[in-house]
Amino acid sequence: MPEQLAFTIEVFLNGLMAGVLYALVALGFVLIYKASGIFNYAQGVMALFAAMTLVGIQNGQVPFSHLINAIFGTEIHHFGWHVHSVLAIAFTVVVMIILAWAVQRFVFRHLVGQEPIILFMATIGLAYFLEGVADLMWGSEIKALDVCMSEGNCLPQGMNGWIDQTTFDVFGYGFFIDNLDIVASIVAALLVAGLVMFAQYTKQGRAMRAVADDHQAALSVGVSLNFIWILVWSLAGFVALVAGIMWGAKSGVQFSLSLIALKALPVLMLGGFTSIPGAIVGGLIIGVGEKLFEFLIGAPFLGGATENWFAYMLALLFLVFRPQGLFGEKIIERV
Amino acid sequence: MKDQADSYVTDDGRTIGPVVMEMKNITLRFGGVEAIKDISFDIREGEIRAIIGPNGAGKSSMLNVISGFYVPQEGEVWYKGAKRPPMKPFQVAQQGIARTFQNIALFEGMSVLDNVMTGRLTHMESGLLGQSIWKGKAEAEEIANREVAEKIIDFLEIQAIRKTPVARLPYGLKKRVELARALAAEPTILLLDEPMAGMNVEEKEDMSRFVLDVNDEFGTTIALIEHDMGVVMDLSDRVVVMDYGRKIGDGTPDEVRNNQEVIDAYLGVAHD
Amino acid sequence: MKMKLATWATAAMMAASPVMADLVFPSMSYRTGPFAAGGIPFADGYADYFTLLNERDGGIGGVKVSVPECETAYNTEKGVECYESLKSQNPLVLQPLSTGITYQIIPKSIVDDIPVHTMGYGRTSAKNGGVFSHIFNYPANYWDGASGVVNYLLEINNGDISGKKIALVYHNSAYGKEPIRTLEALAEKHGFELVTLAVDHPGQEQKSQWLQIRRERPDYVTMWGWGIMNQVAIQEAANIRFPMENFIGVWWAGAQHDVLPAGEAADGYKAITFHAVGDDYPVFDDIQKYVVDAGKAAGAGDQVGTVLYNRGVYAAMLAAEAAKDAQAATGNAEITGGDMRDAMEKLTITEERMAALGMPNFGPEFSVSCENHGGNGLVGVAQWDASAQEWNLISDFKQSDQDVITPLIAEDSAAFAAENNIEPRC
Amino acid sequence: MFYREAGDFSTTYAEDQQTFPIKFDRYRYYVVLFIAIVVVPFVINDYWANSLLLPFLIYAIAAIGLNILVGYCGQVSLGTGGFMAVGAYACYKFMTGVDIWWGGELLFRLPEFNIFFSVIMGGVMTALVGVLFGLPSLRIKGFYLAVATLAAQFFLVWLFNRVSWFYNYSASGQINAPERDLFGVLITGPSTEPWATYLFCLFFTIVCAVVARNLTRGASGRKWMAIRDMDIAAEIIGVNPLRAKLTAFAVSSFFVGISGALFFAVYLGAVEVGEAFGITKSFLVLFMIIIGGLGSIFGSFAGAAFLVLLPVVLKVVGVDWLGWPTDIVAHLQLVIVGGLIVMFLILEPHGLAQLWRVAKEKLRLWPFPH
Repeated sequence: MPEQLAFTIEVFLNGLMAGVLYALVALGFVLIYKASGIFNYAQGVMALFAAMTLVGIQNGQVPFSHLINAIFGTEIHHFGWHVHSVLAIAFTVVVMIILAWAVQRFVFRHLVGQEPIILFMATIGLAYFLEGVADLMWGSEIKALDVCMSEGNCLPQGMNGWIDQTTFDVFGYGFFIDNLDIVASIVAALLVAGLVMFAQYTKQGRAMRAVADDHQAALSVGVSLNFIWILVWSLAGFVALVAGIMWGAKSGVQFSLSLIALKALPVLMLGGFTSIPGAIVGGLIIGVGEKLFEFLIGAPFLGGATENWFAYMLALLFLVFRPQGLFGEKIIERV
Repeated sequence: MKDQADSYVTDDGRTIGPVVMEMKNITLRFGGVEAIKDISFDIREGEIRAIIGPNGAGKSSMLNVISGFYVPQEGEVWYKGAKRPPMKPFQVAQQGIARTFQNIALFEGMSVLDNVMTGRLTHMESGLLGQSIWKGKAEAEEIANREVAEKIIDFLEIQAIRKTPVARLPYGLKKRVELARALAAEPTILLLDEPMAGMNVEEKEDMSRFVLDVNDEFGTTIALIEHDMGVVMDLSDRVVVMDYGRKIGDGTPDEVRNNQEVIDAYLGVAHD
Repeated sequence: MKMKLATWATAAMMAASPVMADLVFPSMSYRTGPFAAGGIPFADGYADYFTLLNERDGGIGGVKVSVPECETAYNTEKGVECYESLKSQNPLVLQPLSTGITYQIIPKSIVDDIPVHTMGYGRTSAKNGGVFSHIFNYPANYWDGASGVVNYLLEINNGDISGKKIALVYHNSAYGKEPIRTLEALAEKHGFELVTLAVDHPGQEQKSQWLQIRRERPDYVTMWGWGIMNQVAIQEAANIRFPMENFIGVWWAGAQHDVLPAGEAADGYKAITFHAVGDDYPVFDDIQKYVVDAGKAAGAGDQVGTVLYNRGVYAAMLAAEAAKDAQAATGNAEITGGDMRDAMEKLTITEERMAALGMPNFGPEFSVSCENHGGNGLVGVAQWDASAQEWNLISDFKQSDQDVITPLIAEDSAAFAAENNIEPRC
Repeated sequence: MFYREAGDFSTTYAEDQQTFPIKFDRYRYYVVLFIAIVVVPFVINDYWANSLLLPFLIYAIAAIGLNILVGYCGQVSLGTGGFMAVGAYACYKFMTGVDIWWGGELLFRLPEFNIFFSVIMGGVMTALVGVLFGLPSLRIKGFYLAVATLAAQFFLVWLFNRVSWFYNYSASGQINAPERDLFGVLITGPSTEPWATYLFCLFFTIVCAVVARNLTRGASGRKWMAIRDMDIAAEIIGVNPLRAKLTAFAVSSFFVGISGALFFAVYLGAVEVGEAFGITKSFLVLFMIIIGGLGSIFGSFAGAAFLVLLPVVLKVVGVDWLGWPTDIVAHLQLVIVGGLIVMFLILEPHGLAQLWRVAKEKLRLWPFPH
């Protein structure tokens, strides 16, 4: 196999894997947008918040310890225990559900009927708020994330080389795929499957779809909008937790984790704000597109670091020619 | 039928001019659905022309074709004796065609006065630079156009609410402000999309009076869509009747009233 | 609105005015924002050393030291606000800790007569004290760092790296681009091939860069990274199974928090440094005793002995020593920024002096002069031992290649002098 | 009784259409102007100028610019940081002499522009770039457009970081404002007097505010607002949507470019594009107009003042008075800013400007509530 081709394939595969991670973040956006028409910019910060909470609970940190120490002059930092990952994840899910309730109760209940752009700006405010709360709660230093389902059965921290070796034996050229990415892909697939099952086969899921379809109609058949909104925010919180774990395992948990929202936005533009398949396919396209562009054109000819803007440019160009997005139907305007 | 180029005088003494706009064999499709099927009719200068028909007959679509918002797949629009080339809605407006909307389309974030002033936009041409400086040409133009707008406001009796944000107005007044905005453009043809929909009898009477006065005082040609048959028959000089995208009748109110197909359509005789 | 503005600004002014005649060593820290992980230990170290001086020695020359802290969040505008509010407190030396803030302060500091110490960052050509009268960047700068990396590679390759391929992974910013010119010059001199790979801020996704490294198969990779970029890069290097011992980071990519998230995989990673690592120095015992145990530590006290904490301590030590010199030179216990500047320009750090402070061989020996504000450019290399969780110095402080660096510094400082009509003092 | 408009009648349309039709407002406006132009320059010092007034004035210009686009024309932009960068780099190139290259040869070098005209050119260049990135707005709407403007943000920052022509091939990639004067008074560089930089920025702020006011009360403003409120209806009554949107982008970008130029040349003196003009800047200016009030010139000032002052006030209260650690105060600041934004949107989606209007209504009736 010619070198260049082999490398291109490798970049393609890795782009797909990166795309899965983007899609994972985009998924949270879609869930909320579909059910409530809110474009939730805070999704990235929710991932940060979830990951920080997870690590904080794992390590037995005292929440708000810095603030408490500053006000009361005490010196408390840790409870001194260590919580198992599975339990910690369960606790974090509870925290995310409480957060969903609080967001609904204290913010969006008061904004019902406002224009979408106002709701969007409210989520930006929410993002700042949550970021500050997360920092106050758990401190802003970087934390290593180490999630283990059982003893010795942890999230991979690095590639074990098995794929590289096997493909080398078969093709005479080893393909590099990070096994964390493989785990992420499997988790993402399970997550999407779970969400679909939930939406299809449970009462709450059906209610959720009804709300997404038509608020008024859903209301008139007795679906509680408030409950559904808390439900989707909780689900989005859960998705954020999963995304936070995957990204956090890569880079440690700290401030910059919230910036993954910026990676999901072009995905959403491409896939549409309301389509789950759109988020996944859009994620893959963006992942592959930006990696291939950087690899084939960006780095050799433009000096590199083109990925950030290329993803947006790709989505922008796509939208100029197809404003309804990847899976949207053609919009007929009426007056 | 009179010749297209001729004028004639109606029974009540108004002069109806020659044909100013003519639709020739218009067909409009959305995907597989034919909203308008091969319709032709004309509008004469100074007349009140009504388009009626049951729900979904394609009346609003027809108005949208006239104002350039929908582009028909087949057919031609002739305006002032020339075939109209494909153009954008704002170009149609600049040619002197103004309209109101079935579901009020006022600019909710602006005051009544500003809304009416937007109707004058096609008559204002000072550049960005001039407007930035304000003093001089831009201000003079602003004041000249304000005077026109105020005249319309007086005419429609909405002086008292001119500084009120339109979002705060009741439905009937909104309809009137929308008419004011369209009139402010001093249009050649005024298109009214159900100007009396959702109004009570009193409001309808007011609105009918305004429509007639506009036609009378400014000599504006009016094409309107209306459901209320009584109103239509009283107001209009000629009527086009549409049903399921087809034209089933065209003529004076009396002619239309006696047209068998129209009666069937309104009484709901089954279609073949 | 204007009313309010005036009221609040007055309040700010009053709060910013000096309280008593201390020796003021402001700490422009960044405990928040994207680089907080690096800012916290440095700020702790800087503050703790001065606290130690106050607690153990009663200050410097009998005068208490105060360390007002101003949060910059690594943000230039906040840095300006800090500079303006600190300026009125008669600060002795400023450590802006961010390249952006440094550039902003450089011209102002001359006008306001406040010396600025940018240790291992900032404008490299400030080494030319003739042009940059108030800027000091001893003991080493980025170009020394780049040369230090190459020197180390020469050392382990028995002096010959021609034909080798070296990749530079850098933060796509002014900071990250600093070493490129030096490395290009060195590549010509030593005949190695240089490949540069930019990573956009924040650097969470570096797949394509590391796939390129996989394709290019460089012999060595060096990194000018900062923030989360470091952790991801080390992780990705491990992923493509790039040998860690051939991966050398700059001194801002060589702290505990950079390598810890990668776990075992980071074992063997190297980073250059201009000061010692580890906590095996008498001064840390004193800090533990007088500061941490006394509950006076700036942070949680858990950072003592980490790389960036040490850097903070080292910076504080250099500042304190210059202050002592200034007191000796003026015969006055209370000194001004101008006195401090003169003393910094004559500062000499010797082995004995460091040993006397309980910090034997903590950094390189150097002396400052009007021509040379940057020290001798001695750079060492440290290596991460993942199992023991500690950094070890594996190559002692060695002289960087001044033949290459000096003309580059002359060129860049001449440009600044021309732009700002500065007549070189020496 | 503090605020009255009784007996205040307009007798001509010109009087009715002036910026402050009510006498009381007009006089207060003159008083504020008088204080700003005549009094402040005599009492100003470095801290006031560099920490509060310059950023306030400069952000006010940016906020006015963004408000024209978002508040008046309804096109949400998240590219403000990138556009400010265009202004800054254009200003830098013009003040140091633009060098034009072709095929590796230096064709010619423009003479160095005076700082005043360099700032203007910063605005002009930004307007051109703004129009370019405004083109997709014809087809892309709402959130999609907001996200699309991020393409401008990321691309522009990348471009200025990458192409060394923009920073005159300096080793560090930073741009530094050399010393420049206007009528012999230093405007840029380290040795400037606070009153000079203040007045220079104040001049631009006042001119920008007046121009923005003139545009928004006239035909252009109505076109923009029509597009904002209902773009389809606007087009049908004769507004050319492409032209209206592009003029909004052009005017908005012009202001943003001016503010970027001042931000670099007068306020900071040295910037690096990724740090100074990153996406956080885009959000910051957006917050200013949300908190201040969308579609209000006064709101732009109020929002800018609020977000410039808030961190300083919090710092003074938290660090200097309460003695809390700086990081906790910084985190609290995030919480407070975020909380305030949400609170404003819930209680008063039209921002400080609306609060001000309501307060005036109340004052007008005071002490009789009805």
